[in-house]
Amino acid sequence: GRFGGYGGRYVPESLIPACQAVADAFAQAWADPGFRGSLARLLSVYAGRPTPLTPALRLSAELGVTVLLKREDLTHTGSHKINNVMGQAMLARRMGRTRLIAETGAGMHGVATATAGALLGLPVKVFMGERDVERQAHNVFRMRLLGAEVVPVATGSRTLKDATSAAMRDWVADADEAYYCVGSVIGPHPYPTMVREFQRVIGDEARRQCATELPAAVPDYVVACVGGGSNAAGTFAGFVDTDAKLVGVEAEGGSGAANGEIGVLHGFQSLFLQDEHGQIREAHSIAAGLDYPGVGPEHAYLRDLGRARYVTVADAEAIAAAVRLARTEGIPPAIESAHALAWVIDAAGTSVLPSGSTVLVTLSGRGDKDLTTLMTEAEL
Amino acid sequence: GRFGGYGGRYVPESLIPACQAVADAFAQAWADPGFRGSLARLLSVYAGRPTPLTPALRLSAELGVTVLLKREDLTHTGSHKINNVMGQAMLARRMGRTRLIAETGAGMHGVATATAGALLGLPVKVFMGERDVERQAHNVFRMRLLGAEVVPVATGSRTLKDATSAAMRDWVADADEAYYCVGSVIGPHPYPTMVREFQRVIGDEARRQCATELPAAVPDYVVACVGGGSNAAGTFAGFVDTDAKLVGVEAEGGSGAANGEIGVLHGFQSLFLQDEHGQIREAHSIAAGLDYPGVGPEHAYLRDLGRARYVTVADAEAIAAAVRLARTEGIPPAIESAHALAWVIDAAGTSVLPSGSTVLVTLSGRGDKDLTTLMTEAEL
Amino acid sequence: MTKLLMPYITAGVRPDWTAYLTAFEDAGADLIEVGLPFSDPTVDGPTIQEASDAALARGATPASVLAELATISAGIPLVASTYANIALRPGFAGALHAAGVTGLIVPDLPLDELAGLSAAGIEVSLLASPATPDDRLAEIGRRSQGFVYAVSVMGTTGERDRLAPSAAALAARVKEVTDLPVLLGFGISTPEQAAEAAVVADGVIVGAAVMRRILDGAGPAEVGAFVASLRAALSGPIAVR
Amino acid sequence: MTKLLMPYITAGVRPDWTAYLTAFEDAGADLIEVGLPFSDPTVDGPTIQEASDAALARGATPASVLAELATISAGIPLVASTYANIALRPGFAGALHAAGVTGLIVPDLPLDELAGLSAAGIEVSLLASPATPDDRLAEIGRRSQGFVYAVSVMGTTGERDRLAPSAAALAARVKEVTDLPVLLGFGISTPEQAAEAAVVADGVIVGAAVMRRILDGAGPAEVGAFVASLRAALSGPIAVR
Repeated sequence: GRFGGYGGRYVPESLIPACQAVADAFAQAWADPGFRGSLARLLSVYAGRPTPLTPALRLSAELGVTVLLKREDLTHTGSHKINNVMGQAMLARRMGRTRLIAETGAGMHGVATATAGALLGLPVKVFMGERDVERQAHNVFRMRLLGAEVVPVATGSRTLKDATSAAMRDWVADADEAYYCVGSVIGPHPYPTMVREFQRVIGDEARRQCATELPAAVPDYVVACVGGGSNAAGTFAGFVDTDAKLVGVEAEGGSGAANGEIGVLHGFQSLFLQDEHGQIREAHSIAAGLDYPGVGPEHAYLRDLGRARYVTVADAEAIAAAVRLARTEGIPPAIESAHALAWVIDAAGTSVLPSGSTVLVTLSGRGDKDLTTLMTEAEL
Repeated sequence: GRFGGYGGRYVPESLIPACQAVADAFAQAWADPGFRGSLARLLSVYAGRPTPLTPALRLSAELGVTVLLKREDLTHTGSHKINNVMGQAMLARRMGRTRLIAETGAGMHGVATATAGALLGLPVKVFMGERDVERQAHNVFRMRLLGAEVVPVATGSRTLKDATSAAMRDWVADADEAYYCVGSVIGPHPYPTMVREFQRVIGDEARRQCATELPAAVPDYVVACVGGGSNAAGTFAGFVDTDAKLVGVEAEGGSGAANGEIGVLHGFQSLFLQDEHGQIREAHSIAAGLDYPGVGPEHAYLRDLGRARYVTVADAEAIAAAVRLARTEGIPPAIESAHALAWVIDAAGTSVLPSGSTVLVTLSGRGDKDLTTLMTEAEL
Repeated sequence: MTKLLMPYITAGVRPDWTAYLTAFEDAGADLIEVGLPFSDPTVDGPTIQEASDAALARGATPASVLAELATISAGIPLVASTYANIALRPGFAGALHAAGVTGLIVPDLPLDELAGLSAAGIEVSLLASPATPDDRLAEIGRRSQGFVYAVSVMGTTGERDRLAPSAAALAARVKEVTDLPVLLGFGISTPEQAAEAAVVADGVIVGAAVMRRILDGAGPAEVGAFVASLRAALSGPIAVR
Repeated sequence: MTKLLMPYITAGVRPDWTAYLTAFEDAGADLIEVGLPFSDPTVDGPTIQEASDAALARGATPASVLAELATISAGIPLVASTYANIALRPGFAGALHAAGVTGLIVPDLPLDELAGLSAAGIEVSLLASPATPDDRLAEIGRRSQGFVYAVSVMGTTGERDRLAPSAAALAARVKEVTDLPVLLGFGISTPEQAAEAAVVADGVIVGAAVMRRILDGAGPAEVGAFVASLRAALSGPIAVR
């Protein structure tokens, strides 16, 4: 349950058995070819895997680096969240749990969980910060249409961290029946490991696709945005044993990995934005999915090891990158994913990302949910 | 250029050479393995093909028929329109045309054309009825984000048929430079044939997938919604040589195939809703993409031959079907596609669609664009 | 040979629309194009779209306007124009005959689809466009009846500031393939343009410029005066006889 | 043995918060739990969340409230409670000592993660829950200091209508594995519930019911009276000695 000094299981005693049950069930399921086969089939026939690797030809020509996009935006529900949720929902069913709990920021994990719940016939309760409910009305509608109950959380900063706290409170009150479907590589053990394993399909596919697409088989750079960090963890998992340079891109206002200090929240030890008294700071990002003050423990560990680098991007750069990808490649990315692109756009041609490099960028989701934000902020 | 008594090329003399140029270029391109290979690669690495065939397990159990969903909702841009647009945009580039014109109803074809234009660096002008601009604001935003110019059309019923007229007017004024990217199996020859050929990837894929998925290799029924009829034409193309019963489902208020009379509009002869004086009637459907008073000429021909059957579904049934699919399978379909499902739901277990049948339903698009409509109309 | 003038009117655009026909005749028109309104006038620009919508909104139907037409006795030929969806309906030619119409223009019924039209005894005039290739133009010349409608510009009907440069070239090309009069239409809005057109063609068709005035409220006398000014321009010193 | 009463207060919730400690002591409390406010109190229900937010909004910090605590001299043990993120910070134990605090509760620092805590000289009390399996409960009994905090119910802190049925069973199980006092907490809101709890446990912890009163504006005397009523219930005829 540890990644170097990070991770662990910092939960109330009441949840220890529930966490242990998840850990045991996951270990068993993940070793079971039957489970893995069923999951792989579901991801294929239902969720649209494998997702393409798209060469961004016009953008590449403009930047002088070869940009390959891993298209998680094309999965069912429109983001990589479905990979994890399908795995956990199947695990919940295998464990005999009767309902799903989830927290959500941008709403994508909530939509994915609502989707999995509908597919498997499990009722879903999604906790979402009030501010996110307001700015992601589209996804709130989607969850309700899918039959999920959306619970607005009015405490604290009314965003993802508060939704996560609320979800944990709901879980502790019904740990025997409810399965808590964590949306990122955060939370108590085994969640960070389990979610990475469910998301590594991104990196494993991309690795195979790069082998076909690139003369060098492996890209020089592998770039992904990092909120909690699940799409990055899944992407990095496919390349951690190569020479590819791994780059995690955080929102300037949600830069746990780049600017956080060690701490404990939501059941795990990692890097968190906090004040000098140990109070967790509110994150501030235009990207609801990056609006989290911490980062998954494995990212903290990869940072300490020097295996991955974590950088930040400002809101305005992300917006410009989203518009640019829409207009050069016809792909409006999620504002979260646009952060990863913005770093590539900014760094291309510098010593940090020299001309001629090959770069894999994970497009974690599609921009539909962010249209209003983009149209307003980009002044189109 | 004829399907029995339907089809043809009823355009102003000024457009005859432009139509002929498209016909010649298409014939040449379609016979060129290089073109077809490039298109197939683009559909794969960019647009997310092949799309899955998803068994709708819970819905099937409820209905007593085996429902398989062809998932065009998972393509890039979220509907089958991309298949056609990629083909036509590549053709336009091959022809040396410098800009794209399109008409759009629900906005999906407009978004797809805007996407292809961005990808290939061709400016795009999209004509859209004012009423559709209002009810599909989401897609208007998407087109603008992609850099396309959206031209609201204030004439006539301010819907798809008027947008189509406006697009034709724009084309005739600039036929040498502009390529008119028709969005359905309508328009003057070669469009109905060409669009069907670009869309037959749906049916061809589904045919292969059914062969794996179904003991009988071919489904008993093949069902698709019909506005102009491109997703149906593409789907049917894969099964027209089998014993599968083909069913096209129209909106009750846009039932050209089911209730139309022979006539000429937008360059082709087919079945159109019209009054006793020969004036074309306004279509009325909650589904902007089905809000067209005519039907592609090949559908008219298939109807006359008895090879396909055309039925209608009311708005309320379609809404109920959309909600039902969202809640049983976690898939909110486009309200257009929901018409096809609604017929299946209604007919299942009757002599029209006996229990135990296997049914392929093409999900032509995803429901995100219809969320507001669904939430309002379904009173969720 | 005198240059021909064919003003256009959308049938049914106003209750008194037939009064304009008399005024046109009195003003020296040689023929009159009578547009039968259609719900989806794809070849027409904004002015004639507006006129069509106005006529349809008044309840005009092809049958009703043809019946009205039958009540007047024009001293010059009447040429109906409408869209294929109307023209291809059974009984259409008979209705034209009954109304005293002798000619027909169907802008969305090109050569290729002409076989579908039953119009015995009606002269069907074909359109030629600047984009029409030579061989096709020759066939249009052979198969057109009454006159050839030379579309002066790529585009829809409607007023334009100047006569398109393509007009003269087209008129010359059409004249080479037919002995029928060649009338230029689309975008001829002023007496000056009419005169200019008459240099190269056998006459002009003026639609939107007439309809703009009618839609703006001009009565038969006022619009008749405009037609008379066109007539004068066609017969004036600029015109080459 | 007398039943133990440990009322709770969120440090810094009001400017005069330390006055409540004196009132609790005067009302017969045996220990006082002093909650150090944390930004994300995941184990707490709405009442203590509200109290934490109020304290933080007033600018309370762990250091500032501990400094205030150092200014009073309590005649009974003070037990700090806070979350792991605060408790694991360097120098935390020293700050507790300096404030005269002798005990510590960290609800999100279970047995498994206890090794990370440096709290020499501070008695760290562990929590046991109805879901805790026997072997783990035994270890909690061995490693807890001062007392064992038996969580009466699965859920967060907060007032409840009745004592959960799970409470008695848990108290009995905990008593089997330790000689330390077993205090029941979570959801004990009334003197009746306190008395009921005292039948099976060695004492009670009352948090939300106290804080609700303070948040509603009750002063030290009024809340002291409530604590006295709890004291009376614990010492009354229902209690089994």
